[in-house]
Amino acid sequence: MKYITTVDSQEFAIELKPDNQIVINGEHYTLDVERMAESGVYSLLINNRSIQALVEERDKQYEVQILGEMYQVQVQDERAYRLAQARGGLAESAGEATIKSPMPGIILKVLVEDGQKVAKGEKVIILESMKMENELRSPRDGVVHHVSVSAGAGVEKGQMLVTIGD
Amino acid sequence: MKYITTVDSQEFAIELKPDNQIVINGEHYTLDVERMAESGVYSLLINNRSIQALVEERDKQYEVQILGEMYQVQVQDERAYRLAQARGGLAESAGEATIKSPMPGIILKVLVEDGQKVAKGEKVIILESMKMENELRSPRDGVVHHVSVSAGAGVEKGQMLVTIGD
Amino acid sequence: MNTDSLNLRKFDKLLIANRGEIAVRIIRACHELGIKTVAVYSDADRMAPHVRYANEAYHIGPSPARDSYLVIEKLLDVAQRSGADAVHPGYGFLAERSVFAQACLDAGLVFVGPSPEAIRIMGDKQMARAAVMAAGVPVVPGTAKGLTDEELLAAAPQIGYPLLVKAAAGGGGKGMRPVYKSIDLADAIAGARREAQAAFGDGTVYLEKLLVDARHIEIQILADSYGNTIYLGERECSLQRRHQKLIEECPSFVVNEDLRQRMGEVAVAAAKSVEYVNAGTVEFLLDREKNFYFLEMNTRLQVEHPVTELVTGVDIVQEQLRVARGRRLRHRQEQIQMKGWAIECRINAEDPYNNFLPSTGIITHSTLPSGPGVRVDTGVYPGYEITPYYDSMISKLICYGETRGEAVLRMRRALEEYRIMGVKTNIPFHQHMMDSHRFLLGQFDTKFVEERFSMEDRERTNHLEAAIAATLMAHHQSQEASQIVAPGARDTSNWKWLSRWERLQK
Amino acid sequence: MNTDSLNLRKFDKLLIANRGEIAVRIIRACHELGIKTVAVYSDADRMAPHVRYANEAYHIGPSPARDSYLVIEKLLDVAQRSGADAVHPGYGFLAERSVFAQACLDAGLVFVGPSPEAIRIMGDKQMARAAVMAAGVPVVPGTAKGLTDEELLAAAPQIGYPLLVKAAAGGGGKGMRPVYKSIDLADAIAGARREAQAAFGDGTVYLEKLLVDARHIEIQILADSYGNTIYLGERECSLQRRHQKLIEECPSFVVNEDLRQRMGEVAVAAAKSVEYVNAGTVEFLLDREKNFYFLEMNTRLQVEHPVTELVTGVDIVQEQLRVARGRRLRHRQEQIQMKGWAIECRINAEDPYNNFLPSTGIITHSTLPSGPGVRVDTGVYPGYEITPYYDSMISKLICYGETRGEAVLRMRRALEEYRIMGVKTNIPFHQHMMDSHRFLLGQFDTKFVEERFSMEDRERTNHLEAAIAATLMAHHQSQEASQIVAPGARDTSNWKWLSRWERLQK
Repeated sequence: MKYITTVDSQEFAIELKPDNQIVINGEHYTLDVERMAESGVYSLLINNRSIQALVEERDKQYEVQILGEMYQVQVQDERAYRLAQARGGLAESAGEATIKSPMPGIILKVLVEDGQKVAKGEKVIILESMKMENELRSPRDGVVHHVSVSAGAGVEKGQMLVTIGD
Repeated sequence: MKYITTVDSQEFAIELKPDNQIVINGEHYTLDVERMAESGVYSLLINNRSIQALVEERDKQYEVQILGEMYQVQVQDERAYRLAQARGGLAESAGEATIKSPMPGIILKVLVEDGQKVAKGEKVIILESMKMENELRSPRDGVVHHVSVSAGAGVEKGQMLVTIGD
Repeated sequence: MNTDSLNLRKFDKLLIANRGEIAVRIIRACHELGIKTVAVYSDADRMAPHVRYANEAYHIGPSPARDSYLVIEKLLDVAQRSGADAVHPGYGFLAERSVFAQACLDAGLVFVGPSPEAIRIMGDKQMARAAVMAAGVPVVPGTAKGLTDEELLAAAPQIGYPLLVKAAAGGGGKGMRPVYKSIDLADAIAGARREAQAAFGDGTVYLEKLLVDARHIEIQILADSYGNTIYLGERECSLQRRHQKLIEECPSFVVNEDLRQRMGEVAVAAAKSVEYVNAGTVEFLLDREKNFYFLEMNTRLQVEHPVTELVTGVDIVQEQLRVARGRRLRHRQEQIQMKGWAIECRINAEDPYNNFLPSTGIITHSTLPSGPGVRVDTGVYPGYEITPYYDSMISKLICYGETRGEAVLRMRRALEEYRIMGVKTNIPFHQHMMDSHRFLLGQFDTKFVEERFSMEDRERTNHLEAAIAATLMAHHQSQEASQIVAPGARDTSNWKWLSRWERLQK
Repeated sequence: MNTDSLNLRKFDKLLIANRGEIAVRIIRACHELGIKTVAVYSDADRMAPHVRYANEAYHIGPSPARDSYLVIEKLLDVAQRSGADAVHPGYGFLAERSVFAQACLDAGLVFVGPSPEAIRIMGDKQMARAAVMAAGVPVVPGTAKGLTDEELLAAAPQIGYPLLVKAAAGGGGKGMRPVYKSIDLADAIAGARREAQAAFGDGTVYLEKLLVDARHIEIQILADSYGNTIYLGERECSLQRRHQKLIEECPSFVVNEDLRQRMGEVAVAAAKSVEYVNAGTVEFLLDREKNFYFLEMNTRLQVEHPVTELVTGVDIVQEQLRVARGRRLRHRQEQIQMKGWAIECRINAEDPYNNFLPSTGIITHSTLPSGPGVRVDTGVYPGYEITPYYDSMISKLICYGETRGEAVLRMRRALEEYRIMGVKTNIPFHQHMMDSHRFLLGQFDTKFVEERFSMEDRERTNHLEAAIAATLMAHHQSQEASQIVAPGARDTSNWKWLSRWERLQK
């Protein structure tokens, strides 16, 4: 079985073969894998190199923790990948990006307005929560399509705050 | 619902009542209980006294661990208890007691023979396992009905070794 | 000011007016001393470890702290119902509210902390300044409070620039403005007054010299009710972000024995200026020339007390309890020896790669590091939900070594072992700091994290391995889904399923 | 005997020829020192922590140790395939087999331990006795080995009764007979010869004075390859059952500074008699009059090394690795300071209420104690199966305090916090010991556990609470079973189900 797996912006073509063989971007490895019952702990021996990984599925992605670092991973089988490519790629959606509230809190400041141009990383909203002021930033370059909240509003986790498009 | 619950040789009549009330051997308590998902950890607040217990079911008994100590508990609902009483009681079975091997190992010595009288706590078998010599003792007073193994034999966990009856 | 004599007597049952790791810490000390413990909990905390570890536990209301942990009457009511005869406030919440200490005393309870009067004086920046100045403690040059705008503008040249405009009632950076040129001062005063008025209902501000490249060094003190006050060395707490400490050490890289003694003696003088009893911390700013200035005194147990415990061998919480029971300190100053080095990393639920945004959610997995030289103080567990009600600290990871180098290397090892899933944590931040050249050389000040440290130059190296692990899980899921159609072929072992994938592929 | 010079050089990758907690301990030290680690595993250990924590891992065969961990060729093969340039043997298995040390040297590997010659001498009781006697070390009065029955009978009166007949090749109490009267001696010699012949293929025996009320006190030593040898104080290991140590302390209740120094210097002399390099332990018997006698030298890391680490602050495993890399010891004797008190309880899978019968099974739940002064060294995890292949030790729980009393109270607290399900453990034994008057007063010797300590007088106090917890679980199960009939009514929350029982009852 072949998979196209994306970690950060790196793509890996991974093929699982018989007899503990795995081919990654054309390179062959011998892989021994065990999983601990119910805890999500994987022990990989990749050509005898030992890697312990915690894996959980969340929002159709996989969160993988290795040596303290968390990796966000997308896995597609070959067919799904080709279909997605034909539709214009996986990550580069032509649609709008949405900034949602990562936690319940109170909007302290809204720093943008409808129609305003924003750069990736630019501050958009200041949210007070957990006794802290938290800066929410634009995930992409673009234009503010819609601001759904105003300063002083209480918001729930996951509530849509601002949409940014082309 | 009423239960008769036995811990070691102590019997408790336990009745679960509405509104967090519980009656134990006629005494009323207020009980708040929570369980942790999947780990078997119970937090009891018995008249605000906090007790943490781990509970697992094993061989139709419950093993309960509290503050380092393990308790073996039998729970019967009232009806099952009356039926068992009518049949001659729960623990005091009239049948044979069986000494099984608690682990794989090798029989070093058999210290009894068929027909021999034994006292509760008397050594019956010496089993070598885990680099140790382990003494298996009679769980009751009685007479050896059958010795199923001899010195030098390898045995599996749970294998029947000796039966003791009246 | 002799409320102390009322405040000291043997007690056998202690109410802990707190939650989280510090409540657990206090319960452990109590159980080691044979003192019964009473926990309180809000709706969110029914299954919290402090509830499960205490001898008794009482519900005190909804999750927001203002409706539970901050309601003095509820706490006193629980003390009365449970028969507790003493109260430990922990840190945060009511720990530095003199009204709470007073209410405990009025209810006949021992308060494990200083007198209400000492809390009140040290809780007011201006009163605290006046008290310690009278005791000969150096303070950062600045003005009195309550001056008019005109008086402040007139006083500024004597202090010199850069300077800070600070709210008298302030905290957490609110109502604070740095000013680098005299021309900006009037605006800064006006802005700080507005902010202070909004945040604290009190627009009083004052001026203070802004120390450049300063370190935050604090002295742990212990005082009994017989006039004995000792210091337990210093803590280096310069690594902060938005005035939140992130990493603390004992001892400090820049404090030698002579400076330690001088700062220690000044800290003791500061404590004595308010007839301080119990554990406390005197915070100083230390400038490049090794001049130190009183910042404030925290009249309570400090989050970072464990680093001092590991290096001095003194159990500070047990000492607090002993002192509150009317005992004398177990140590004289000359018996306090510093040995080795300890570092504490605060593990928070926040994303270091995304501007340290707090991360809420349920902790699905937690494996603590262990082994030699590693201590973890935590109040969470698998199944615990990080809510917005309380702070985002998951635990304190403390590592000890014979030398600073050994402690750092051990901390790296422990950070690698620590496994938490369900929320993002700042573990990568700590790993990056432990790898940082400037941290290793001890070259940092209170501005280092915010101004000269970035996660962007961190190289993550296990993308390939992460890809493999996730792919195997995805593969397993799809195999399992297809096997539901033919359940007879299903693998019955929970353990071996993945090593079977190659057979499924044939 | 200058193989040492071959045996010392910088290495970067270490093979750990062991498993369990000690393999994890060594891996942690290596990672702290920047040394890459290679683990080996049998069938039973694929998921063991030492496999998951190491940088590389290699399968070496079936679960029985004789087919895996004891097969020298397999270990050397893994060293060669992995490019490891050093081997740490841990304790047990091949740690004290001079042929293994020699094989490592012959293969060009650094062996983290003493020379094969030192292992060989100290591994033979009679040769060891001769070597240390020549260095002026007091030994238990006794005969040479290889004497005839007649010679033994003739020598007995000089030694005096009671005495022990011991097998020259013995260990673990096999081939050992106490004799209290001369009339029993001939029989005892014959019996011991038979047993020794059967167990070790060697019927050689000798006589030794039997010390009454003796304590087992051992001295930790460290030696580098430049002739520097130091001692790190003593360990009290008298609490044993069937020659298995159960509880160890550092320091000992009965050793004062003068005795410590005398024993330490003798231990150093014993080590120097075989040009010892690396960490080692010299075991002594200490009688009531504070006379001490050499028992044996363990030429390896000891299970109970952590208590010494906590009290001296020295990381013994890191020192082993540094010394093996050809470095000098980091400490001179006068720099070693003992501070505080540490106690280790070995947590074993055995039933203290049923004659300490080993308990096999899968560990279904494990929560380690943590917080101040608590260290746990373990190699197990939830899902780990206690098999008959290896020993029954689950972990070592080590507690530190400023005083012995504080360490004991902390151990009680930690034992209460430790939660293991799936197998029975000896935690109640340790709890009972920590409560025991004689233990608290330090009044015990090597016979105390077997002869004067019983679990029968232990009172268990939580029957009522256990009954409630089990009843609630049973009730829930029956409710759940009945709800399967009406799944629409089923509770969807994993958390609140039990607090709902009262409604189900209405």
